[in-house]
Amino acid sequence: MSESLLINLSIIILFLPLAGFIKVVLFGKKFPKLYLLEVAIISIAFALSVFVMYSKLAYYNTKDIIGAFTWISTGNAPFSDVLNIELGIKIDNVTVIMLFVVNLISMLVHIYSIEYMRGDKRYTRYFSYLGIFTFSMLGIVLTHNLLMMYIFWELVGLSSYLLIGFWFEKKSAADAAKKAFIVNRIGDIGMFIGILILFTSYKTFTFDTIFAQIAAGNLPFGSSAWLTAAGILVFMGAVGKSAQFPLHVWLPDAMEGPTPVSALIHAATMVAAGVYLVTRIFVMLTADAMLVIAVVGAFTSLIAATIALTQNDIKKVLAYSTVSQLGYMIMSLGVGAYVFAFFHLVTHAFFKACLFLGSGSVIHSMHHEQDIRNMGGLKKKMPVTYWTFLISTIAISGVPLTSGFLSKDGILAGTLAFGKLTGHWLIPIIGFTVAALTAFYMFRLVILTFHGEPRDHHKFDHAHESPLVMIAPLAVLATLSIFIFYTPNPLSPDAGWFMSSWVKTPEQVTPVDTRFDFLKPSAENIHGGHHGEIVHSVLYTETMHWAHYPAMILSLVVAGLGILTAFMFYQWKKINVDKLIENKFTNALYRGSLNKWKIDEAYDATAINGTLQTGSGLSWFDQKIVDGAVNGSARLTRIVSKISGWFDTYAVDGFVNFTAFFSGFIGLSFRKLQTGKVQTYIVLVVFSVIILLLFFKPF
Amino acid sequence: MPSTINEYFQLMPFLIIGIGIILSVVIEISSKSSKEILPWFSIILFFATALYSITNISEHAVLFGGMVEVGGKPAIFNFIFNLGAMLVVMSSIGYLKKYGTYFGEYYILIQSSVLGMMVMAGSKDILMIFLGLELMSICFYVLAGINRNKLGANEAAMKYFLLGSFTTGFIVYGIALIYGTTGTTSIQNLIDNFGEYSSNIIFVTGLILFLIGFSFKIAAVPFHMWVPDVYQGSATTVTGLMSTTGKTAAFSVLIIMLTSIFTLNSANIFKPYFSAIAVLSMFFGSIVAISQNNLKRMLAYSSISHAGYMAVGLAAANSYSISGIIFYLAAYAFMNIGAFSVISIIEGENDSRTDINVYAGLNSKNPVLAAFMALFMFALAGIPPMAGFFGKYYVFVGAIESNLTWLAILGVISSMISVYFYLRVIVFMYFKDAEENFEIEVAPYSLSSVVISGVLVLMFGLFPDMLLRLITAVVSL
Amino acid sequence: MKIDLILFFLLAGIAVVTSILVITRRNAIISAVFLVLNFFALAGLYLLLNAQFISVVQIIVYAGAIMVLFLFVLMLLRTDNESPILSDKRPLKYFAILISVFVFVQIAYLLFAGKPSRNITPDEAASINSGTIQAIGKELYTNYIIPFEVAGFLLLAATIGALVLAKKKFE
Amino acid sequence: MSSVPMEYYLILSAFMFIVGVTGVLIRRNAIVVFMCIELMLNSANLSLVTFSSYLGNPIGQIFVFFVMTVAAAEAAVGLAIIIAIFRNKLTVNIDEINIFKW
Repeated sequence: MSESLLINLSIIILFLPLAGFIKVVLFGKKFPKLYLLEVAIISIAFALSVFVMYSKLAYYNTKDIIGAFTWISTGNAPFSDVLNIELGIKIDNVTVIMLFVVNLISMLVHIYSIEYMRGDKRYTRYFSYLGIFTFSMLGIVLTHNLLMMYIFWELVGLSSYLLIGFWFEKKSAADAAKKAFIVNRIGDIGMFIGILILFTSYKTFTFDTIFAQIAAGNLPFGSSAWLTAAGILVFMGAVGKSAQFPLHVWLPDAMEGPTPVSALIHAATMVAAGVYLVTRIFVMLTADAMLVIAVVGAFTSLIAATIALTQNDIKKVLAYSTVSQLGYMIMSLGVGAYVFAFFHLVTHAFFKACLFLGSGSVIHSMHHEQDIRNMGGLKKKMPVTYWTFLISTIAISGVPLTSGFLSKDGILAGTLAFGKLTGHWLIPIIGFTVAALTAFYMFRLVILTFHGEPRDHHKFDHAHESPLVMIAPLAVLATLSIFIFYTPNPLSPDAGWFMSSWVKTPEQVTPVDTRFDFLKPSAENIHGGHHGEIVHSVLYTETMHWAHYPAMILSLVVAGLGILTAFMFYQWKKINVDKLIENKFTNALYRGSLNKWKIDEAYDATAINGTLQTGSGLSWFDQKIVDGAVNGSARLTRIVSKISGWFDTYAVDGFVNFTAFFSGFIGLSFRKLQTGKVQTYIVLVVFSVIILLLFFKPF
Repeated sequence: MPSTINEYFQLMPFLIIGIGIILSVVIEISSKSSKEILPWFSIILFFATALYSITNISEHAVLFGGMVEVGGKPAIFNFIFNLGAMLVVMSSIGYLKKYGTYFGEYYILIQSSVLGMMVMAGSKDILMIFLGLELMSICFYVLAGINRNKLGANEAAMKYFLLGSFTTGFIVYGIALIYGTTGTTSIQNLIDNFGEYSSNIIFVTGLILFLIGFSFKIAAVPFHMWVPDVYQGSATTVTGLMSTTGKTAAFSVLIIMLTSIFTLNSANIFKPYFSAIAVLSMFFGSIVAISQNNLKRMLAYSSISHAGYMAVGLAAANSYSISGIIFYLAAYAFMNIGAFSVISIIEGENDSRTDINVYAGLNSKNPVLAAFMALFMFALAGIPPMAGFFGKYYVFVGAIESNLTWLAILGVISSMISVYFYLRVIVFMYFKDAEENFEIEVAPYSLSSVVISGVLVLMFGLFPDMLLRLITAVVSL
Repeated sequence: MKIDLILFFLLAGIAVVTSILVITRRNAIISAVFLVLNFFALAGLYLLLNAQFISVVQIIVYAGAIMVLFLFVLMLLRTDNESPILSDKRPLKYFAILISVFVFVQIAYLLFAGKPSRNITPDEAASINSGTIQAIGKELYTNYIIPFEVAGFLLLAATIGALVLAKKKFE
Repeated sequence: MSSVPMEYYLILSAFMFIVGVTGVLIRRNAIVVFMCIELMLNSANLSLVTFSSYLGNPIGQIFVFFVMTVAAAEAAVGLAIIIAIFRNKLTVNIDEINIFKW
């Protein structure tokens, strides 16, 4: 069991799905049964990842294994620094656990899809897309540097584009894919700039080297503000991928993809990539950056939870619930509860995958009906789906004896401690509110779907339990939502192996004055304990202890309240929902929530419309201003009035319309000169000569 | 200084092409089947020269009394020119029949233009630059209009010719002013005494006029006007050659003339100039390309914006950004030639089928072509790990190194805009149903040109160090 | 006033007048003839500048060969007289003239401000020596042998190009 | 030669250059436009010869020699292009040659 074996195995795990992808792409048409090979390959990758995880945790528990080689070396380059770019993989405990989670869920989704996608005309291609997607995600998990992270990041974006738009004949699916890709690119700009800041300062992409440099007091451009900026900019990538406000809009739309894809993308992989990225850069986040992250996460979780309350599409509810839970994790990282964030990432991956696959099972048996208002009473028809769905719902609601309770409780305790230490009480308040909302809307979903009387008898009569290949993954995932896999004590994760020995908060590298000081080891426990083991101040540890029980009790209370309300509303019908929303105030809230607070519409009105107007503005210039400048001043006046009219119509709301105006301006100045006549071209050249000569002469 | 026979042997790349041209003329005159022989002959010539150049990169020497330079930077440029021309010739074999100009002179003109480029890249004297430029340009004028029965080709040739010779006037006038203040046309003298000269306004004006001429050749805004018209009107393979190797040659001259600046011996007085044309070209090219429906015209605007990214490197003007430009040029050459090869395969007779809606549903018609086109589009958009990404990356890092962070940021923004129209092609190929039915005849040579370009693009993207190591080793010679 | 100053002004006057006539005559053939005159005036100026070889080449190559080619093509195509030059696209043309004048002012200012003659001490003997056929020929076939070869390829390419464009039979 | 200041020649050259530029900008006949380009080249030649003569070295004159070579080559190709376009369109008016735009 040598380290190099682990490295090699990880590389094999990484490339196995890619090999499957290539085979299917090349030979898929000739051998339609090849998808079985893809399933087999991913199962092998899973088996290997179990082995790697076991060996790592058992034999190298405290050691990070790094395998790297120099990819680009500018050797004897004549500029000041020698540049070496390394590629490589880093295997620490977080990596192997993620490896396990990603491979497990990917494998289950593969198996599940065999039945779910049967009969699709691009059946084998679907499996090849799953393969390339898994490959990209494993790349993100394994990389030890920002460059590979960025490359695989883009690959994930690309392959998610293919998967979300898999049914591209549907316009909505193609649009959703495009939206996901473009929205993600917006986040990636920030990430790219952040990486560039770090790279120009440290001449390397490798995480550990960067962190070591920061720890040595070497800040980017000598200022902690730049470090904050770099942290926030890289975090922007996570905002895109993990669907945080304001870039969360792509995720609900992405439900247009096949349901197993939603399970894969939105439970364990793509969206988790953002959280994973933040855990990777966690140690270099300054206090300001962390506060930004916490606020973004909290706000996202709140806004998504409120939207989820009223959605009627089964997948939309789950989508907003995902956004909300991701906000939770991000918030948790922001308040410094690193371990619980990662813990929640793992537990959430299992129960959310189970929920998505369960909803897929329902949709499948209901012949692609997704509206929960047309469901009901499915409990009898689909017992396995129901029970697994229920267990996962209990888990996500944070009821004791489930994994969700453990991780959620930890996060809430973290926010409570954060509130006490910094005075930002709003964050724990949001945390508990969201916990209550989550319990409510998840039980609303369960009750409307499975309980009560069937509301669409025609579809209900055809409903049936799904075949074994679909319910077996559900059972596995539901089982993994039980506390016993994580800790022997169902009320406290602290005693469990996950918390006590597998994942530990890494030690911060940022300078003391840029950090929440309670997260740094204070003087007394550096002397008392072993340096490197204890990473928090005594104050923080004590506060966490203080927060533990209040958080647990409070979370139990709010979860109970949420569940109770859900039952009151939908099961026992004690409160009439329709009556409730007739009230003017509640109706406004209801409409707002149902319409997702009009965020999409706002983007449509600004960003998308602006871009469209750019295009039409340009074509307008084509048609109207061909000989504009040459035909005298009357024409010019008209143009000016048209421009000002155009300006009034389109260029008033916000930044993106400014871009439209700007490109329109360029169109006015240059594009009209592209008249096809040589002499106008030459006039421009000579005019430029004048400008240049004026500029360069010391007159 | 008498030249020895040894010096002639060191001129091997020039000799191969030069003797090749003469032999080609002989073949063309004497053989009836010259149009079958000449493409293969050209491919062999170009391949031999490319191979010779890249293997003799370390044999750096200045020959004939400071007239020609071999090895070093010129060797890398020769590699790009010859390999690019080889790929263009490969894709021409099938294309010319469709285009109606199936004759041997075409290949002789391509050889001559490559000789011109090599002279430009290897010149150590302004006179050589001038002659190389004219040799290249005259061949391009003819190649643009080689099918004289097509009005579009006529127009492209005439516009290119009038604007090209107009800027030649500027270049000569600029050279006259440079000569008047320095008393010589030697570039080495220029490099050594640049700081002293750059306080002389007549010298600066001369250099400005000279730079304007070459800004025209690299297709930078505001000297870009000829580009869309000429690229659209010329034969597709010729456009592939002009837009890649022609641009590379013009950049090689700019790099030679400004050597003194980027080796940091003298202040970068042209930083504002190059920053301005960089910003203008990047944004103008990207924005106008969005509204284009003809693929050749779209790639013309894309070529303008790429000139802008490369000009960022000239504005930065340190060794890092210059190696970045050279890398970028190599990457750009192969991805653009690849894209134009695909276009030349799809294109029908009489210049038909160059609009973007022809590409709808290409994936179902010919998945291999669609996959390669997607690869080239991703590479042009600068999405990692394709070669285009590293080109931009090195240039931008060079800009940051020279405290031009704002320029790098604008570059990143502009490349984000440009993703839109490259992605549009991919969307058409993969997510739209075919509008018209037509048979795609894929000539095997054209396809091999596409495949080789694709492999090179991927290789430069995955292992940029291979090429970059060569470039950084010679960039300050 | 010395004789060469008088000669200069005479030839310069011819050059200025003929160059303006080239761009203002509506008949292209008349323009071409004035251009030939202009080239003759330039040849005279070259002689004044002790550039005997270039002066002769100017007459033989430029005025004799290139301009004859122009006239030949003009007569072959028999294009109509242009309508008065400023009759259409007037704003553009006024603008063009304006910016041309502006560029001229700039260059003239530059020449006066930069005073290139400041750094140059004329040497009559060296000047006479450097303009002879002997001096230029020697340079051309020793130091400038490579450019000379390149020029050969240039002419070859131009010949082939002109043949392709004007003569080649298309199937 | 020495009694004529060098700047006189240079101003004359600049003037002819600008006249050439103006001609290129305002004339419609492609052949005349091309003739104006020749005028520009000639004025640049005048500058080169002036500098060469006053500096007393032959480089400028050698340059002029090559510029003439290039001009001849350009004339051959350019006139061939113009003839080709005339055959198809029966005009050499450059304003009418604009099928490609925007």
